[in-house]
Amino acid sequence: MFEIDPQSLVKMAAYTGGGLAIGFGAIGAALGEGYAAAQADMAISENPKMAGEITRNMLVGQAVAESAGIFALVVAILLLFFNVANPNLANAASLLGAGLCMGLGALGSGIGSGMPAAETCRAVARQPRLSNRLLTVMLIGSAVCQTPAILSMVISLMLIFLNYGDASAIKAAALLGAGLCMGFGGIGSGAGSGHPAGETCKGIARQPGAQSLLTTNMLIGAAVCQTPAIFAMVVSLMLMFVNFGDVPLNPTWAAFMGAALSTGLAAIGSGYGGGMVAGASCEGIARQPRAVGNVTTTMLVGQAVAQTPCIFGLLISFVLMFKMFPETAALSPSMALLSAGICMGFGAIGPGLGNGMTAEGAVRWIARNEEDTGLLMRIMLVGQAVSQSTAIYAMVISLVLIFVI
Amino acid sequence: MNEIGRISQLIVPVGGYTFAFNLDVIVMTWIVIGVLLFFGFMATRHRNIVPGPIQVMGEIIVSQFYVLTRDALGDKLAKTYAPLVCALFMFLLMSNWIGVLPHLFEPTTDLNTPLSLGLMGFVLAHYAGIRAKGFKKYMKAYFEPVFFMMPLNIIGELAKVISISFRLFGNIMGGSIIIMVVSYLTYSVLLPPFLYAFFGFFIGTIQAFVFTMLTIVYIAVQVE
Amino acid sequence: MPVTGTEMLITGADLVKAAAFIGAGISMGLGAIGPGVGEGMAAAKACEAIGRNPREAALLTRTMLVGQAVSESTGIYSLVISLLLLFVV
Amino acid sequence: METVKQLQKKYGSMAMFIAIVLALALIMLGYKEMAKGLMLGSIFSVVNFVLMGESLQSRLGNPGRSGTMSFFSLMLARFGLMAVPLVVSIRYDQYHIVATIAGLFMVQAVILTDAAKRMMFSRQL
Repeated sequence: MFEIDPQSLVKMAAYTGGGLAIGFGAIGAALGEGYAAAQADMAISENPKMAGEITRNMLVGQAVAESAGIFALVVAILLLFFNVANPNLANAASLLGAGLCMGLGALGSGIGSGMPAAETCRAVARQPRLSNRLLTVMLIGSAVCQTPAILSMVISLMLIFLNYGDASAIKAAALLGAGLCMGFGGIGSGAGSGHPAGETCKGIARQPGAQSLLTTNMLIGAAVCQTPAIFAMVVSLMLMFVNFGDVPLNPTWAAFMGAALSTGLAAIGSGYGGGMVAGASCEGIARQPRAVGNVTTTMLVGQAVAQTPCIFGLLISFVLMFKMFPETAALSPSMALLSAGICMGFGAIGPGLGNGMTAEGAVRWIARNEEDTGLLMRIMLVGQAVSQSTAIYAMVISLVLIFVI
Repeated sequence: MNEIGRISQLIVPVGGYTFAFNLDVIVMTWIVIGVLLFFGFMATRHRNIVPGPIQVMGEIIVSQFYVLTRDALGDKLAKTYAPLVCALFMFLLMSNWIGVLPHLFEPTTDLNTPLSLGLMGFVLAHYAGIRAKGFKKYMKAYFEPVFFMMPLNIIGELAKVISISFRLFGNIMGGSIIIMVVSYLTYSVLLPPFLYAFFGFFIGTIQAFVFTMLTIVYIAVQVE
Repeated sequence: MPVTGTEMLITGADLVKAAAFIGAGISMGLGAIGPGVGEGMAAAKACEAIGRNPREAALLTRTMLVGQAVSESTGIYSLVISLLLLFVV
Repeated sequence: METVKQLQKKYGSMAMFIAIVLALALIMLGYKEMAKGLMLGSIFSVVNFVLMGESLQSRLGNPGRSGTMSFFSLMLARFGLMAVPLVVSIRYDQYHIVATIAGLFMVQAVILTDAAKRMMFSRQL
């Protein structure tokens, strides 16, 4: 067994966390802004006369989109210069978790908030008249995309600054897990809520009269597609604050990591899928504003079903957190619990995305063919239910790993 | 937070084995059945050409599900299976809604309920398949596309039962856990009513419908 | 207080079991991604087709279900492998 | 490129104006460190906004020039620039760290307030 001086362990964790925070945060900002800039280039080549106006919109969009990156920068700098009073393993884990949480959370929001900026630039090239209105809607959209990054920042600041008063190795696992869970959970919702924002900007250029309908729908859709991020935040808060009492270290650390991975990874698919549905509904309303009632209803049903894999992830997380595991000196029981979390987490990504795609197709065609809403919604539900089955197999394997092994 | 998994059990030892009966679930199931019987009685008590409000509700549900079954199975089989499908939907709907009331909880949060309903659907679908196609043609479906795929086909069929019952269980159980946790975190102020509305009514309705539709689809696949 | 590892007793058989559990989790977890997305795509296209031509809804639904059943088979293979890893190894 | 310049002037001066007003109010109330931190953050926020505009103008409207790499390195340079006030305020106690962070988001806050105002107070948005 090796021993590390706790001071250097904490420093190591803080530096690694800071690097991860700014690294992922910058990648997200770069991807989002790069996409927006490429679209802006295309828009300028379509309509060179509007170059000034497009650059103006792009600049404002970029300024707001970059705030996720700045959050990551702030957390990274805080981590680099943070001094811990009495260093221990739990501090090290919380600092590493804080960095991961902020970096991954900013990754999704950075990608997502590039989409409204990109679509606005294209739309301004087509409809120069609407430039000011598009700018306003784009700003609202990209501000909504920042929510997962803000949630991540709240969790990571809590991880850095709060004193948990308990320096056990179990608390260390719980705090690292809290960071991981919120970080992964923010990716899907952040990137997904770019879809409704982008499609709204595109839709206003197509159908200026439907602006208020579109904006309302965008806000509802984006709020619902951020539910998985909120689920992840709930799990993070539980890992941070619930007093689990006197639990044995050996299988429990793995149970906490598994709980974090289960909800965190599961939120990626459901969050992004929900965003795709919301995007399609905004597109549909722009195409056929009179279908707004049916389109919004179908969107909400589709998003609710697309969140099912994430709810499965949450279920596994809670089982892992609150079931008492007997102490063991062997490796395999803890690996079984960790594996249960990984299995459920990854297993929910695909079905979440697939359900989102299905609902996207249904919503898009309900806007075009409103008479067959009932039929399409039925087919959508069956299709989604069948494509969820692999998530259910993953849940069964997880439950077997937890309860039978 | 310890109330997760708290179930009153009646344990009956029978010749070396012990059988555990979950009393709470049995009581809740009987409440649901009682409510449905009462509803059916009220809907059919005074049948008129000009229907009363309860009769209208009953008529809407029955006719909707008859149409759904007919679309999937055709006229002849629909007459046989539509009553069952309709009853299944109403039972699930009531089961998922009942948790909204205080001191009651959904019988579907216990895996046994959805699993038995799933098994019922499975047996029914295969029975319908054998009856519609004949035993030989039914067995032939297992050897598609090649002979040695049979074990995997059988596992695939069994996996359907798992997926249909765990879907319902996971959704309803997950919903009730989320409500419990959020109530615990916010000291039962403000948020829980909305969550009850969302998970109890909205998700509950969708999942009841999905379960019913999948049962119809499984029957339809076997009958084809 | 120096940070040390906890006492663990790891034998060869234990290590094999641990690896089998992790393998089972990864097999089902990653194996679920492909079929999930694929079936979702199939259903999305079916919705599109029914939106274009609602009269063929019954045929299209049946085709969708068959397509999904086929693309689900890889998920079932993962399930089988996971169960084998859990109970046979 | 007149409009970009105008926009930068509008938001930049508005951000600086608000920062100065807030800083004066904070000094009146006796929170000198907060005022200094807020000013420091806001200055870098505006500088970042101006630089962003410059890099965008060199990136956009010049199709064919492969500016992607330089665009990203400029972005990283801007992030590095924004790290300066944070490091300064952590190192020196005379700048309040929370106020500095708040100041770094001054331009964003002004832009979003402007958008929210337009959305609320005009019928057609």
